[in-house]
Amino acid sequence: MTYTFKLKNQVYKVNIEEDEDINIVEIDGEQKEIRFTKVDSNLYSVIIDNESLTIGIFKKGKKIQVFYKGDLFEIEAISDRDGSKAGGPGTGLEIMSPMPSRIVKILKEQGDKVEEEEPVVVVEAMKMESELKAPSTGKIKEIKVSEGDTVEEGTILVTLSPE
Amino acid sequence: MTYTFKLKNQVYKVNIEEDEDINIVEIDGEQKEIRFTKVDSNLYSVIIDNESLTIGIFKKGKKIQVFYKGDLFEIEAISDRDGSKAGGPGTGLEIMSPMPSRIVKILKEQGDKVEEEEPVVVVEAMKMESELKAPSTGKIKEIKVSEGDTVEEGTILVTLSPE
Amino acid sequence: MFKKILIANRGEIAVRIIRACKELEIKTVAVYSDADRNAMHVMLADEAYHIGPPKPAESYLLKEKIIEVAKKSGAEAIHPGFGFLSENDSFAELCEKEGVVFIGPSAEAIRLMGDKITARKIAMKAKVPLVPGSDGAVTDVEASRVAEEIGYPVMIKASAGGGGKGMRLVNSEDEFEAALRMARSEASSSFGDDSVFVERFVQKPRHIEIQILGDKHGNVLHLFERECSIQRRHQKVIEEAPSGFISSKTRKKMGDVAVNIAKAVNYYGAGTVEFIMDQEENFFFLEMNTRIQVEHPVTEMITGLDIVKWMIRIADGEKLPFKQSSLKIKGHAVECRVYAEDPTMNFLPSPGTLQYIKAPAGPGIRDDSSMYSGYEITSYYDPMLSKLITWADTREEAIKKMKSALLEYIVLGVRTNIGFLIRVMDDEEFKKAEIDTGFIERHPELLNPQDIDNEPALIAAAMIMNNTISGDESVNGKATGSNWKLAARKMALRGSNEI
Amino acid sequence: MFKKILIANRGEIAVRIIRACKELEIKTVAVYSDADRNAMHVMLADEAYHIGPPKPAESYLLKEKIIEVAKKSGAEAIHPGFGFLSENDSFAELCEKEGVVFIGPSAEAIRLMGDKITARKIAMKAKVPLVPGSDGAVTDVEASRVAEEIGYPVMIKASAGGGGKGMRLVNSEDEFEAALRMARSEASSSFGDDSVFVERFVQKPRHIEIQILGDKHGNVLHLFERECSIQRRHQKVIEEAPSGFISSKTRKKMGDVAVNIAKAVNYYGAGTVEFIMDQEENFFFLEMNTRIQVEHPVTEMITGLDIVKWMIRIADGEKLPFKQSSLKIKGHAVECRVYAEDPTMNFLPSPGTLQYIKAPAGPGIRDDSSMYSGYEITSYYDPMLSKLITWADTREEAIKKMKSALLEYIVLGVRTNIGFLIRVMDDEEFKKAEIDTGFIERHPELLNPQDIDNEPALIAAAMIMNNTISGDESVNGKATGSNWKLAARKMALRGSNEI
Repeated sequence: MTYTFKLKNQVYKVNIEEDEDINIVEIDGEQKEIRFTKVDSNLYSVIIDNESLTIGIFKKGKKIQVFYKGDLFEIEAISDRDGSKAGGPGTGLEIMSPMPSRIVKILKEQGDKVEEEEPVVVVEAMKMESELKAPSTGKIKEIKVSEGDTVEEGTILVTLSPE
Repeated sequence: MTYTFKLKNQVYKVNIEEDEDINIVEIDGEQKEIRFTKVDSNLYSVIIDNESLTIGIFKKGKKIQVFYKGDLFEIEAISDRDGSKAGGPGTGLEIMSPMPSRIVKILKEQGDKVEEEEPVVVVEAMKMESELKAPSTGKIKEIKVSEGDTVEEGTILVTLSPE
Repeated sequence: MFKKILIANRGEIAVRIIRACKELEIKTVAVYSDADRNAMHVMLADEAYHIGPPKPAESYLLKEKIIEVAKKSGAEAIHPGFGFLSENDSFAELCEKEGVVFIGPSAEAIRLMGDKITARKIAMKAKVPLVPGSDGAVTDVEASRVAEEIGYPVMIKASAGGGGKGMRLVNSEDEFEAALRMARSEASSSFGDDSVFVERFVQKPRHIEIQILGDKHGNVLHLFERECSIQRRHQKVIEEAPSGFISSKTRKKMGDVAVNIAKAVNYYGAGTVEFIMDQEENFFFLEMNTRIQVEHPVTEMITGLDIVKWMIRIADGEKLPFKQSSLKIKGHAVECRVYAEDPTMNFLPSPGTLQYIKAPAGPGIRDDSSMYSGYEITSYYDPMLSKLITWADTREEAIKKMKSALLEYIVLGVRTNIGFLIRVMDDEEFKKAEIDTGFIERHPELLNPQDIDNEPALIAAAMIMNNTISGDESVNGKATGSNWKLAARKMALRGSNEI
Repeated sequence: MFKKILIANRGEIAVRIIRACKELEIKTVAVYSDADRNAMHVMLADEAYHIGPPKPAESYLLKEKIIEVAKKSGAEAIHPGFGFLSENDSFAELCEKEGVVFIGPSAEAIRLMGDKITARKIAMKAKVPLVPGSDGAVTDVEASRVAEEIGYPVMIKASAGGGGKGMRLVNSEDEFEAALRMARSEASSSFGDDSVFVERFVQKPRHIEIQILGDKHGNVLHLFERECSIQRRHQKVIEEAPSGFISSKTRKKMGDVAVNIAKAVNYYGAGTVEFIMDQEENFFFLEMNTRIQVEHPVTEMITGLDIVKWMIRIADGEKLPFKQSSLKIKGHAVECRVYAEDPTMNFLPSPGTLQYIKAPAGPGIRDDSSMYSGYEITSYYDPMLSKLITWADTREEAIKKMKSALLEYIVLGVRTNIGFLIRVMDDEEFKKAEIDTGFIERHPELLNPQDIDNEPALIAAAMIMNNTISGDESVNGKATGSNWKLAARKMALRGSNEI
């Protein structure tokens, strides 16, 4: 079975075959033998050829998070249809709350022009204030929150329209 | 609700009432307020009046194991009927395997007289040999295993009849 | 010696203090908010009292309530840790009035050093070099004028501030107004006081500080320096002792000066005199922290002294039994603050439930933490997961040990800065101690590296898609974390358990 | 320096060695048996190779196979740890023949010291006092005669022995025959050699040993003594450095003598010369262990040296850069071996799955372990859960710290000796260092105390009966341990993964 993944805006194809007692993975044209065993709910000891790694794995819908050696990798599984059109949601024309936070100040109004990297919203979380900036140059299309609101991670605060 | 427990051959009565937000326990005629919260599957943070303890709790049938401050307590819950006759199974007239082990040598034969603390069986576990001794003076009633056998924890190896 | 001490704090520092007390055979009393019923400081203390809702202002900052618990429980002294009430002179005063020993300096010393402007005056009197800047709190107009005078870049700082809150670096005039507004706003929400001052920004500055220990008999010693130049958002991330940069001559000079400042306010207990240093080893007084500091462990590792235990002994009236000349530096120690935060998103905090956490261990490794598998990092408090400290004979070995230890650290359920810290340990400039407070900004590649080995991640993803392994058990509620949530929900349903 | 090392061991010592290699930037190769696929040494190593079924004779003792893996993986050296092949001279020889460096002394030194009778002769030549006894291995009849001659109590010891196996104390003639039979039987099954010898049993003996470090250039140093008098079943349970008993004069004498023995066999690497000592500080040579020892951490804590790293450097040909006179003792360290065993049942091993394990941490605490929640302690290998080590300025503080740390240790799923260890730390004789190898037998109340606070246990039991809390989730397969079992079962179904 071959899967297509997106990781940091790069697309990869990985083929995996379950053999009798091990898995064979083909990646970048190279074959690897995979042995694994479970350590805890989402934690596995994985031996790739003979390289040993301890890997944390989470699946949330089409998103897969993998942790090892101190880093978290976020991978999107894309079906072949998705693969052809690429991109998908998250067009870069919105400002999202990166974590649960409180809206301290909204610096722009609907219709205002903004430059890429220009601050648009000030949020507070864990006693720190942070400026959320415009991801690209454009116009403020809609402001979906008010000052003082408390928002969840991933809430879309402001949408932009391209110039 | 009042429960009767046996711990190290002593019998205790404990009354527990669930109040709105805390539990009230009466033990030795003294009332205590209990607050608890779960930390992991079998691990609880318990505050008794204001004394804080981290307690591991396991239930295996009528046996309850409780761990704190480095020690494991084994408690038997006895219903009132059990309570009156006391004792129950495990009359002290048998030699059990305390852990998974291999029978190295059986030192007695059926019908032999044995003194309390006299070695009856030699077992090996984790590369250590240990002598299992007669719990009381008596006669060997039945030998249920043979040399070389591998046995589980709790297997009855030898039964005795009282003198 | 005290028989019982109340710890007016939470998190790893509360755990650290409880451990010190246990080793001194002193009973410990914890206090906790609704959010902390499951916290490790509650589990480790001998007694625990609920004091209010999660917000600090309604629990950990309630002076009267905390003193009431101390009296009720029979605690003879209160250790405030850091943050919360640790530098609150009126709390220290209230303790004294109520007959409970405050484990820290006098209310007077806290007051004098707590106001940055007064502290500057004391330093000036003690002939300690100061960074040029405004002579105290300023109005918006004055601030702008002073900034012009001393020349950009300038720093705006909250008068009542600390820990980087209400602090802003301004590179040019056109950024000044916005920065001033945000600094005042943060200062106001963090400290209830929006006054700020302005001072010159030292180029490529190092942050070097001296640990002080004084007793109630007039003896003040220093335990050498710590270098804390690796910072993000003006907060220390990596600290070490000794500094890999300064000469022993500078070390002595800084130590003497720090002792002088401390003596000027009749200081006792543990304290830290912070300096900013340029690349020519010129140093300027920044402030004095009149409490135990997050990064105290590195000093403990190189001196063999237990600073928290000494704070307690000093509060009990004990004399320091050693002299400055008998203190020696042995080896080198590095501390990394492991945070639940996302380095790729400018270190944004990443709250959540720790599904799995496994700290490194072994020779020369110290993990000061209050975390466990199943614990929830809430957004109420600081998202620090652990202070990981390594000690070795040399700086080079301590850094290698730190890298190795970080590679062993497993944290699942939240984002962390572990990968970033590993890359710092591998950085050539860091290894050569060529660091300053702009280090992280200068090295964006450490936050979001491009040349990272992602093959295992893709293989793991393929295995999960193939249902060879299952990665979503947490969703089914089987994981520890979810069990915890269940318990928490049950707690909530049962209502809080106020004293 | 080596680029890659194979660790021919498992458990905490394999983890300890892997950590040392990582800090030296050496790649590590683990080997594992079927029972150890989940073991921490496999997870931490850079590479891992399967070598056979659980039984040591079919995996960890396979000399040729292990050397084959070393060559295949490109490892230039093998660290044998302790136990298994660590004191096997033919393995050391085979390594040399195959061009792989054996991290340890020469095969010759292992052979000379490995046979207790030869070792006694070497010691005699080096003018080291010896315990009176049989002049080598004896027949049953000779053994009985020698015992009569030197007088009861006597010790029967396996010639090829170590670690208490094949060792029996005999108090009187009528016990002798049974003890001899069991000693021979254990010796035979443990070492494949049933020869034994007999020697006088020293009354109230202390076990004191000297750590040796020698390089390949003829330099041999000692790193002072360890006292390991607290033993059960002739195995060390609690060790400390320095001894709380001996004078510095005796320390020097023992150190000199130990260095002499080591020099007599051109010793290099780490080794330990073990002595038995009576209560008047007279000491007699016991044996030399030609490998790293379980209790090496206490010596590391008081000297600041990393013995495992030095073993590797020495094997690589490095010269020891310090002199005897530059080595100093700093502070005091205590080690407790935390076992999965039942002190109330004469320390019977208690295998099982660790449902939850949480080690203590903080200043001065070192936990050398290879355990984690969900790991299964099998009956194939030693049931040690952890070596817990504390360091402090004084013996008194180190003991208090140990007690406090042990109280923090949570282990669910198996029985442990933690409660027992806590009570030893509280024992008045232990605190005064009035100890000998009969300490545990003399203190049955530490194994099964009567005055213990059982009220919380009864309260917990009532809560469980009342269904206020649930104590049987492990049965429902929700706990970590059970998840692990599931995985293990799946593994077993898939068959083993041989190389």
